[in-house]
Amino acid sequence: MRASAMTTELLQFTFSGLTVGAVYASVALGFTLIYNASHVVNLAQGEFVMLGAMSTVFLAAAGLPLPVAMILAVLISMVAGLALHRFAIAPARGADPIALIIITIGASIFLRGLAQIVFDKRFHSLPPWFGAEPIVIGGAAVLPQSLVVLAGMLVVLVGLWLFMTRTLFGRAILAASNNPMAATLVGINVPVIVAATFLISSLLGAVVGILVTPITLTSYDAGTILALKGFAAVMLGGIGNPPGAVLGGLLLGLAESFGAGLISSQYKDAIAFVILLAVLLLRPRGLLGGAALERV
Amino acid sequence: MVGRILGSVAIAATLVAGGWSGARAEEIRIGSVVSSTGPASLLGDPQKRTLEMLVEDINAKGGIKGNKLKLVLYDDGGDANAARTFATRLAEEDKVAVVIGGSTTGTTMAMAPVFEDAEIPFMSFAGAIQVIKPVRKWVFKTPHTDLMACEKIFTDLNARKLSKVAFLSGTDGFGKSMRDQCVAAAPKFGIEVVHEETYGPRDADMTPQLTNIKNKAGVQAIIIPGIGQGPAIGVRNYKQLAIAVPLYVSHGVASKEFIALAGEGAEGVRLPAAALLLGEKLAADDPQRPVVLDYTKAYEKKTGQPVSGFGGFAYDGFMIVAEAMKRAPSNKPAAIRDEIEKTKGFVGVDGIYNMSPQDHMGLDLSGFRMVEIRKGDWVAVP
Amino acid sequence: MLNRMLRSRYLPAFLMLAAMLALPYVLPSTYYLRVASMVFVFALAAMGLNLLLGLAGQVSLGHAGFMGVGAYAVAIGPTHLGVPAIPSALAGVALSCLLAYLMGRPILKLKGYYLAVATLGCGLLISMVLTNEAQWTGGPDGMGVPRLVLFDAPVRGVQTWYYVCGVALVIGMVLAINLTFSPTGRALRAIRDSEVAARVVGIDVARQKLFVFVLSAAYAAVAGSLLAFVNGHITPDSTSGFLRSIELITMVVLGGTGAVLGPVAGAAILVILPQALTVFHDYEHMILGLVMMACMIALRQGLVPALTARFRERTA
Amino acid sequence: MSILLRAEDISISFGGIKAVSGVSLAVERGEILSIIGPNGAGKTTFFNIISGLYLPSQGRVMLKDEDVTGRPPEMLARRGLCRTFQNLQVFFGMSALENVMAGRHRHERTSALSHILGLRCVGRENARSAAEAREKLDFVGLADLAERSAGGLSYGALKRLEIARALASEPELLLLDEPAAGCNGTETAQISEIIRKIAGAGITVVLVEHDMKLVMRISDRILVLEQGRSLCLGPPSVVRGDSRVQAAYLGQHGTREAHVA
Repeated sequence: MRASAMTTELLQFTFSGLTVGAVYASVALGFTLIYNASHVVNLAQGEFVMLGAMSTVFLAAAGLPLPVAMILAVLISMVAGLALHRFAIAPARGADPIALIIITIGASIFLRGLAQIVFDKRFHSLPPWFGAEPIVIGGAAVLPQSLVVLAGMLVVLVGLWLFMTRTLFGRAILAASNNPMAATLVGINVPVIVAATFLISSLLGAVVGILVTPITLTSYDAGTILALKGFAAVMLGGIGNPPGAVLGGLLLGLAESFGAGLISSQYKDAIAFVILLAVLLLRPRGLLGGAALERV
Repeated sequence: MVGRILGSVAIAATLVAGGWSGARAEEIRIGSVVSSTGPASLLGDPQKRTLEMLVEDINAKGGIKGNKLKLVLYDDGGDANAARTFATRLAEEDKVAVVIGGSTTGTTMAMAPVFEDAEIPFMSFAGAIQVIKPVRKWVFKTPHTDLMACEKIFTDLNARKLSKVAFLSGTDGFGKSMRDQCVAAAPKFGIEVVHEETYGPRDADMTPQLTNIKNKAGVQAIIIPGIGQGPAIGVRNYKQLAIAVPLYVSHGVASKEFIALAGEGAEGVRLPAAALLLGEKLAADDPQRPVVLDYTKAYEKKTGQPVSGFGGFAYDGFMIVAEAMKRAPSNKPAAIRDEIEKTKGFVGVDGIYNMSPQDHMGLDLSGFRMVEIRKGDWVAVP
Repeated sequence: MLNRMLRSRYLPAFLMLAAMLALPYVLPSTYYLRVASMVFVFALAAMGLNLLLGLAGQVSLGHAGFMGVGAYAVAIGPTHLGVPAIPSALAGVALSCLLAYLMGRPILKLKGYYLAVATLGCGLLISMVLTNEAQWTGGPDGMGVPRLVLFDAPVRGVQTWYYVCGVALVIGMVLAINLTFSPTGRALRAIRDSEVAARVVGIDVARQKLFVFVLSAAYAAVAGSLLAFVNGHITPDSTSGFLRSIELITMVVLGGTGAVLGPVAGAAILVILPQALTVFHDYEHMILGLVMMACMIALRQGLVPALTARFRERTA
Repeated sequence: MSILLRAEDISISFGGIKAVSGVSLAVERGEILSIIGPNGAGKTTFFNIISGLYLPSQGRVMLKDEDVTGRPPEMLARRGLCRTFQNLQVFFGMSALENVMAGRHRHERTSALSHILGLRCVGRENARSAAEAREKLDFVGLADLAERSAGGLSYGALKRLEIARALASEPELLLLDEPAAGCNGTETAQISEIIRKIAGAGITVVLVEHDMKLVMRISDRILVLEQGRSLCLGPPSVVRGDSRVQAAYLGQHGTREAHVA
C-alpha cells in the first residue's frame, strides 16, 4: 500500500517534470536551430514564446475565433523573428559571439517593452483544449493539456526531423551549420538559411507558447525565465545538438519537479543547477556533446 | 537643519518655477516611484494608472485649494537600487512636496531613508510591517500588514475548528514576508504549521509541492501566501490533485482576474480582502460602498481593466495625502506630513483609516473581510 | 610633464581622477552625485569582470553573486555578528574570493557557453541563498545596512560616498592597468588568444584563470560593499540577481572589452540611460533595447575601442 | 651522444581508428630530426603526444630520462620542451614583442600580487623580458617589427614569430610543426636558415615538414611515418634510397606537391 502511494507520488512528479520540461525543451530546440546555422545564442527566444501566447490572448479577446487568433499569433511571432534577423543579426554579421548575445538581450528588452505597451502587464490564460478535468493515470492526476503539450512536442520533433533530413531546404540548413564556407561554395545561400532558422525558431516558440498557456499562464515578461531555463537546457544536453536540447529540457524539468517533491521546494532551482554543474564537470560539452579534442 | 533649509529652497524654487510658467496658482509637485515594470509590475502598474487618473481628475476639478498638481512618476522596475536613485531625484531635482509610492517592501525600505533625510512625507504601498514599525516620522503606508491578513485567516480557521495548516508560500517578497508573519502569529491562535513548501514567482507547476502536502497526514487547511500567477497556478494544481481540505489564498491576489485565472479550482477558496473586492456586493449601508464603487467605475472606465487591490492602495494613499493637503495650512512638506498623521475616519477602499503619531497606517482588522469564491464571484463570509 | 602623462599607461586613471574631482563643481545637485556614485560602483564591478572577459577571455554570467556577497557582508556583519563595518567588508571580500576559488577550480575548465552557464548557475546559487536564508538576510525584501562609523563619527552624505566610490574606482583602475602590463597580464592575454600556445610556453592556464577569476570576484565584492553603504538598504535582486549579472556583462561589452575605460563607459550608459529615458515614460524599455542593439551593431568592439580607433584614424 | 627524448611504442586511436601505432623514437641531443610522411600519416598526432597535448593509449614518453607521459604541456615547458603549430597559434591581440615576452613566462619570477600592485621589481622584470624578447626577435629577423600588432604581420613573419616565442622559453628541445608550410621560396629559405642557427645554438630540433628539399638539406636524421606506423629512420641519404619509402611516400610526391601548391 505504501509502495503504491510512493509510486503514485513519483508518477505525479514525473508528469509535472515532463510538462515543464517540454516547455524548456522547445525553447532549447529554438536556441539550437539558430545556433547551428549562425552560432548566435538568441536570448530573445523566450520572447517568441511570449509573443505567440499574448497575441493569441489579445486577438481572441478582440473577437477573433480562437484558431484564427492562434494562426495570426504564430505569424506575428514569425514576423518578429524575421525582423530580429533582418535588422539586428544580419547587420552585425562577423561580430564577436558575446556582442551578438548582447544584441539579442537588447532585442528581448525591446520586445518586452513593446509587449507592455501593445498588450498589458497582467497575467492571462487560454482555455484548455480538452477541458480542465484531470485524467488519472496510475493514481497520478494529469491535465489533458499536459498531454497536448507532450504530443505537440513530439509532433514538432518529428516534423523538424523530417524537414531536416527529407527536404532539400532542411539539408541545406544542416550543411550550412556543419560548414558554412563549404555550403557557400556549393551554392547554398547561407544568410537565407540563417534567416530561415530564425523563422522556424520563432514559429516553434509561438506554437509552444500557445500550447502551454492554458497550463502556465502568460504575461508580457514571461520570456526572460524561459530563455534562462532554455539556455541551461541547451548546455545540459550539449550545444548544437537537437536531441541534446530536448533531453536537456526534459531532464531540467524533471530535476526541478523531483527536487521540489523529494528534497526542497525552496531550493529546487538550485538543485537543478547543481545537477547541471555536475553533468558539465563530468562531460564538459553536455550530455550529448561528444568528447573534447583539441585540434591544432 | 540643512534639510529644512533645502525644503524652503525647494518651495521657493517651485514658486519661481510656477511664476515663470505663467501660472498664477502654485503647482504642487507630487512624486511617485512605483514598480510599473519588472517582477512587481502586477503591483506597480495599477498603482501608476490610479495615480495618473486621480491627478488628472483633481486637476480637472480645479486642483487642491486652487493649486494644480503635477505628478512626477518614475518606474523602478522593482529594483531597490533604482528606487533609491529615483528617490534622490525626487528629493533633490524635482523638489516634490510629498511622495506617494514604493510598490514593494524592498523598494520602500531603500527609499525611506532618503525621504527621512530630506524631510518629505512618504506614503508607501508596501505590505510589510517593518515599514511603519518602528514608526518613522516621515513614512506612512496604506495596505493592511501581512500580519493582519494572517490573523484574519487564522480567525476564520478557528471559526471552522481547523488547526493544522500547510503553507505553500511564494519566494518573492510578498509571499515570504506573509509566511514569516503567519508562522510567527500561528501559536497565538492555536494554529499548528504541520508542513511547509514554497514556489518560485515564475513557477508554472506546483503539483510536486501540493502532492507532498496532500500526502502529509493531518493537514486540515492549505494557505498560499503570494501574488500574481503563483497562487492561481497553485489553486489550479490543488484542483488537479483533487485535494479535499480548504484552501486560503492571500489579499495579494485581490483582483477579479484571479478567479478567471484560477479557473474552476477557485470554487470555495477563501481569502482576506478589502472592501474594494466586493464592489456591488457590499451592503447598501456599508460606509465604504460609495468610495469603492466610485473608484471601481472610474478606474475601469479609464483603463478598461478590472480594479485590483494594489491600485486600491494607491487610491487610498493619494486620497489621504490629498485630504491632508486640503487641510494643511501650507504646501510645505512638514505641514502635509503633520496633517497626514492627523488623518481620522478617512473612508478608503481598503478600510477606514485612523492615523496617529504611533500608527502610520491607521487600519484595523475591520477593514479586512473574509471572502469566498463561489460560482466565479466573491461572496462575503459572515 | 603633461607629455609624459599623456603617454603614460595610467592616462585613463588620470582622466578618471580628474573627472571625479571636477564633477562635483559642475553637477547641480546631490542627485547627480548619487548617479555618478552608481556609475563608479558598477564600473568597479564591471572592471573586475573586464579583467576576466577582456584580459583572459573567460565569461561569467554570475558575477553579481559576488557583488551580493560583498554587499551582504557589510549588512550582516554589524547587524547579526557585531563585527564593525570595515572588517566585515574585508571579510566579505575574502569570502567572495574563497567562493570564487572553490567554484572556479572545477568550472574554469569549461569553455565558452559552457562556462557561461556554469557561472550563471553559481550566481543563481548565491542569489538563492541570499533570498531564502531570511533569518540572516531579511529575505527578498532585503535588509538595512547600518551606517558606517569611522572614528566614532557616522559616515553619511552623498558627497562622502561619491568620493569614496570614485577613489575606489581609480584605485581599481590603476591596479587593473598594472596587471595588464605585467607578466601575469601577458599570460592572461595569451590564454585569451590561444590557450594551447599559452600552455606550450609554460603558462599554467588553470592557475592563471583561477587567479583572475578570484581577483574579479574581489572587485565585485568591493563594489557590492560600496553599493550597500551608499544605499543603506539592499535586496538580493538588486545586488546579486541574474539580471544584475547580465547588466554587468552588458556594461563590459557595450563599453568595450579591450579598454580600461570601457567598463566605465558601459556603466555610465546603463546607469545614466534609464535616468535620461524617463521622459519617454512607457517607451523607455523599447528605447533602451534599441540603443543597446544599435550600439553593438555600429560599434562592435564596444564604445571606447571603436571611438578611439575612429579618433586615431582622423588624427592620423 | 645522450638521448634527450625517447618515445617508446606510442599508440593512440580516435573513434576506433589507429592514428599512431607502435611508434618509437630516440632523439639525440643536438640533432635536427625531421618527421615526414604522407597526409594523415599521424605526424602531427605524434607531435601532439610528445608535446603533452594528447594522452597516448599505449607507450610512454621519456624526456631527459624522466617519464613524462600524460604530463600537460606547461609542465613539459618547464622541463625544456617547447613547440610551434602547423596552424598559427599566435596571440593576435598583442604586439610582436609581447608575443615573445609571453614566451618568457616560465622565467619570470615576480608574484601575481606584485603585478597587481605594480611594484618596482615588476618594471625591472618587464624590462628584462623585453630585452630577451628583442634578442629573440632579432634572431629570427623581426627586430624591426617588434612594436607592431601581431594581427598586422605577414604570414611568413608570423611563422617566425612563433619560433621566436618558443625560443624565448629557452627550450632544450624545440618541436616545429610544419614551420615552412604555406611559405614562399624566400620565406622557406629564411626558415631553413633559422633552424640551422637554432641547432647551432645547441638546441635540439624535431620538425614535421612537407617541403622535401628543406628536410633533406637540414636534417641529421629523418623518421618516415605511414598510416601511423614508423616506416624507416635514418640519415637523409638512407631514407632517400629506401625502397619502401619511395613506394609509399615518394610515389605520391607529385600529388602532394600539387596539394601544397
